[in-house]
Parts: sequence; structure tokens; C-alpha cells
Amino acid sequence: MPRLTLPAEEAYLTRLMGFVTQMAEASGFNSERIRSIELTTEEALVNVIQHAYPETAGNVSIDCQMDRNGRFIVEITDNGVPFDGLDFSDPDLDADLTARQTGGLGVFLIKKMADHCRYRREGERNILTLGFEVPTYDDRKHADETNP
Amino acid sequence: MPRLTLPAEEAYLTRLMGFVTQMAEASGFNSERIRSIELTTEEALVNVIQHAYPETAGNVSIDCQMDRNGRFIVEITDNGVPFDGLDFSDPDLDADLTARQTGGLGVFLIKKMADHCRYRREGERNILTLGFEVPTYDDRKHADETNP
Amino acid sequence: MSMEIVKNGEQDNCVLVAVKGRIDAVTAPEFDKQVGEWVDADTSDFIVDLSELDYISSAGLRSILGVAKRLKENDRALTLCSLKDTVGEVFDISGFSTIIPIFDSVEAALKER
Amino acid sequence: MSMEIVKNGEQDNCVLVAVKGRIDAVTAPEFDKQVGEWVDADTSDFIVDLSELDYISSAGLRSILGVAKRLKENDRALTLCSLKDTVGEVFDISGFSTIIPIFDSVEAALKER
Ligand SMILES: Nc1ncnc2c1ncn2[C@@H]1O[C@H](COP(=O)(O)OP(=O)(O)O)[C@@H](O)[C@H]1O
Ligand SMILES: Nc1ncnc2c1ncn2[C@@H]1O[C@H](COP(=O)(O)OP(=O)(O)O)[C@@H](O)[C@H]1O
Repeated sequence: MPRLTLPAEEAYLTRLMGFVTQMAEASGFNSERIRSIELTTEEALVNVIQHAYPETAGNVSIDCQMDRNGRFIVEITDNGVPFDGLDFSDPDLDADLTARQTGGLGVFLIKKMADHCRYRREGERNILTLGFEVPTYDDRKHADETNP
Repeated sequence: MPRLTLPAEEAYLTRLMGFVTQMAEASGFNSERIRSIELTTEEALVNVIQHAYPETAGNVSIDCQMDRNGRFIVEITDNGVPFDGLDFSDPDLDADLTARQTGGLGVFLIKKMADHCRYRREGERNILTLGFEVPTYDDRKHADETNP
Repeated sequence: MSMEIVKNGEQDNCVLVAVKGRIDAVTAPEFDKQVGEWVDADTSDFIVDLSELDYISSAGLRSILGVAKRLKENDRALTLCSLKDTVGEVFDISGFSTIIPIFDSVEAALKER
Repeated sequence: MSMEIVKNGEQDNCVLVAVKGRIDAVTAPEFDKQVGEWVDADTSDFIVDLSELDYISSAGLRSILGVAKRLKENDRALTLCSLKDTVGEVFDISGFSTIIPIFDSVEAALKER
């Protein structure tokens, strides 16, 4: 199964993202869906890079595969502090410009833009699984109609 | 440990190579040594892509790390047909232009350009380990003297 | 090109900027630096044309919000225009579409802001 | 740039070509195609300037050998010049330095080949 493990450092973000992009492209997604896959993966990776290892160095792994149901699955694994992002409270979307806080959007975008997401802690590892449906012909037709 | 697994297909060669290059750069090698690391890795990867899976599809993995002795280690793993390249006979370097064969150079270059190489079969896997000494100050001085 | 920022001069007391490519965690610091300089060097409002922006992540949203807040503090305004569908979706989900004015074209932004 | 091939005209009945960057398993097919076309379109010898070649792997050596053999079959010759140290090392180890003439400069190649 295609998999990339690298130090959880900003210097490796471009390479980590390039891996996911190429895997998504190889799976035949259109560019709009690829953007969603990239966005959710970037948010998860940046969180691991910034927050998972407050005191030590550590790695982050990405796995990409098509599951039995034809979904594209991205799995992000780290050995950092336990953190279930999916349990994190949503940002206040109604705040006006002055009151609006700059943080808290990453996890929210993941929840909204991935078709499926699941968090689990296995031993010392955080595993975040993101799933993306491959668009069927009907979905595409529908999208064309609603976005003329 | 930094590691990349991808389908053993030509379409992924650039990404596999980019991974090794970035790891070698991060380990502080000079550009001349990086070329040798790239060359030997490319030869091993191309061999896996072209020969390891004659009938099926399969993956290839690359691991990069510094070992306890300060050597940069590249490990190339596949699940293909058993093949010990290090046991392969050298090409005939004395043939003239007309007689010279175009094949058989990859394995030979690996043996000549890596500081250390070792092959082992573990279960269903071929594992080729390439080792590169990090140049010491004295080596560099010596290189300067011999290549003015 | 992963990100390109261009200043297209000034019109009706408004600096016109276009951002192309991607504003992500890698490019956002460059965006902050470049646009920050332009904001400091001027007293006008800003219109940012995103017609060639393909991708924005939360790091990019944070940068945009930062510029909007900074201008607001001095009674100046940030207006965006010409968002692609995928970028517009991110602005909608994050609620940014309701706190930053967004128009369909530079012309509309100049006229209606 | 991963590989760039330029034709620098003809001199003394010899086509002058320069290859820059890398000839590896990814770029070798492009080298074969481009240089193959030039070889077929002409009846001259070839001098290939490698002064800006940073990297060559066995795929690249195979391509070079292919061109040399193809020219030789028609009593034409391939001459190389200006190899960087790292590229020269690969030619030495593979024994190619003894079967393909290599000079220090285009001028030397033109004069002494
Ligand atoms: N992998 C992680 N490990 C530990 N804490 C995290 C992790 N990811 C996020 N967090 C915490 O959750 C908060 C919200 O994250 P996020 O929604 O991505 O917004 P931001 O990082 O912009 O604050 C972060 O500020 C951080 O405190
Ligand atoms: N990973 C591998 N699995 C099986 N056979 C291999 C593998 N690598 C190389 N070989 C065999 O060894 C031969 C020599 O390989 P090499 O020295 O790289 O030269 P080339 O591939 O140019 O012939 C190949 O032609 C192939 O038959």
C-alpha cells in the first residue's frame, strides 16, 4: 500500500502533499475533488507538524489506497500526544470581522470537506482516516446542473 | 524512519528519486556525494521496476536513515522474484564500441559507487542495503588535492 | 508556480492586487510578508483578485483574515473578487463569505463596495 | 529543468550538440528521440558538449552508446567533451571513456578528433 513516512517538520510538508496529490491523481479524481483531498490532508498534516510533538521530534505517515467500496482513503498517523480533532468544538462562524478568531479552522474544514472521517488511538498512535467517494456519473451530472 | 512505498512503476520513479534526494540533502552531503547516492538508488529502483514483477503488479519501498556509525543508509525492498544483483557478473569493460553490450551496467555501478552494499532475502522480500560514508574533513581535503 | 502575487496599480483610491496559484501553509508566510508591506506603504483600500487562485487552506484564510483585520483597524477595507468555485466553497464553509465582501469581478468590486 | 538538449549548429562537418541537466531513466527516452532525429537528418559527425550535464545513470550511458553505435555503422563518429568530474567518474567506471573519445573542450574535440 502506498505510504510515506517523514519527520513531522514543515520542511517536509511539500513532499508529503505531493505524495497525496499524485496518489489522488492516479486514482482518477477530477481537479475539484483533488483540491478537497489536498485541503483536508494539509490541515491534518499541519496540525501534526505544529501540535503533535510539543517536546520531541517525531514522524508522520500518510497511507493512500482505494478501499473495497471504491473510496479513496487517506490515513494520517503520528506517535504524538493523544488528540481527537473530530471531537474539537467548531469555531464561531457568526463572529464579525473584529471578533473572529484566526484559529480553529483546520479541524472544522476536515470535518466538512471529507466525505468520511474517523479518529482512533491505537497504542501510542493517533490515526485519522479520511474517506472520499469517487464521483459517479450521476454525481457529476448533478454537479453540472447546480453549478452551470 | 523516513520511508516511501509506491507501486513499482515508471510513473513513480521521479517521486521515489525525489524522496532519496531530499533525505540525502537533509543529511548534509555535498552535491557530488548526492549524485552517487542518486545514481545507485536509481539503478536499483529501475531494476525493481523493470524486472522484479514480471507477471504481477507490486510495490517498492525506500528507507533512508543514518546508522549508528554515521553512515547514510538507503534500503530498497520489493516482494518480487528473488534476485541478488551483487552476485551478478560484471559487464565486459574491454569490449570495443561495436561489441559492447548496452545492458548489465546498473548492478555494476551500484557495486562500484556505493561504499557498502548488501543483499538479503527475508521471507518474500528482496532487501538491498546501500551505505554511504559521510565525508570527514580529511576526505574532503584529500579530494581537493587530487582534483585541483 | 505555487503562488504569485501581483500589484496591478491603484484605481479609485484602491490598491489592486491579484493572487494566483495556491495560498497554503507553505506559501502563506510569503503572502503575509508581501501584502503586509503593501498595506503598510499605503493608506488606500485593497481589492484582491482571486480569479487565478486554485487553492486556499486554513493557513491562507488566516492570512486573508489578518489583512482584513489590519486594514479595518485603520478604517480601510479589504474586498475580494472573482473566486473560483472550489475557493468559494472554502470561504463559504468557514463563514468568511459573510465577514469579507466578495464580488464577481474587479469592476463590480470597485463600483459596489 | 531535468534535461535540456540544444543544437548549436554545425562546424567543420560536425553537428554540435549540448546536453544540460540530467540523462536518467526518466529523460533518456527524450534524449533518444531528439538526438535520433538529428542523427537521421544529417550525414555529419557529432560532438556532444556535456559541460552542463550534472548527472548520468546507466539509462543515459545506454543512450549515448546507442548514438555512438548508430553513427559508427555509417562510418560517422560521436565525440564527447567537457565532462564534469561526477559525470566523468561514471564514464570511467563503466569503461565508456575507452570506447568513446572524450576531450576537454569543444575546440579540442574539433581539432583533435
Ligand atoms: N495533532 C494535534 N495534536 C495535538 N493538538 C492538536 C492537534 N491538532 C490540533 N490540535 C489543537 O487543536 C486546535 C485546533 O486546531 P485547528 O482546527 O487545526 O486550528 P489551528 O491549528 O489553526 O488553531 C489547535 O490550536 C491545537 O491546540
Ligand atoms: N530486481 C531484479 N529482479 C530480477 N532480475 C533483475 C533485477 N535487477 C536486475 N535483474 C536482471 O539482471 C540483469 C542486469 O541488470 P542491470 O545490471 O541493471 O542491467 P540492465 O537492467 O541494463 O540489463 C537484468 O538484465 C535483469 O535480467
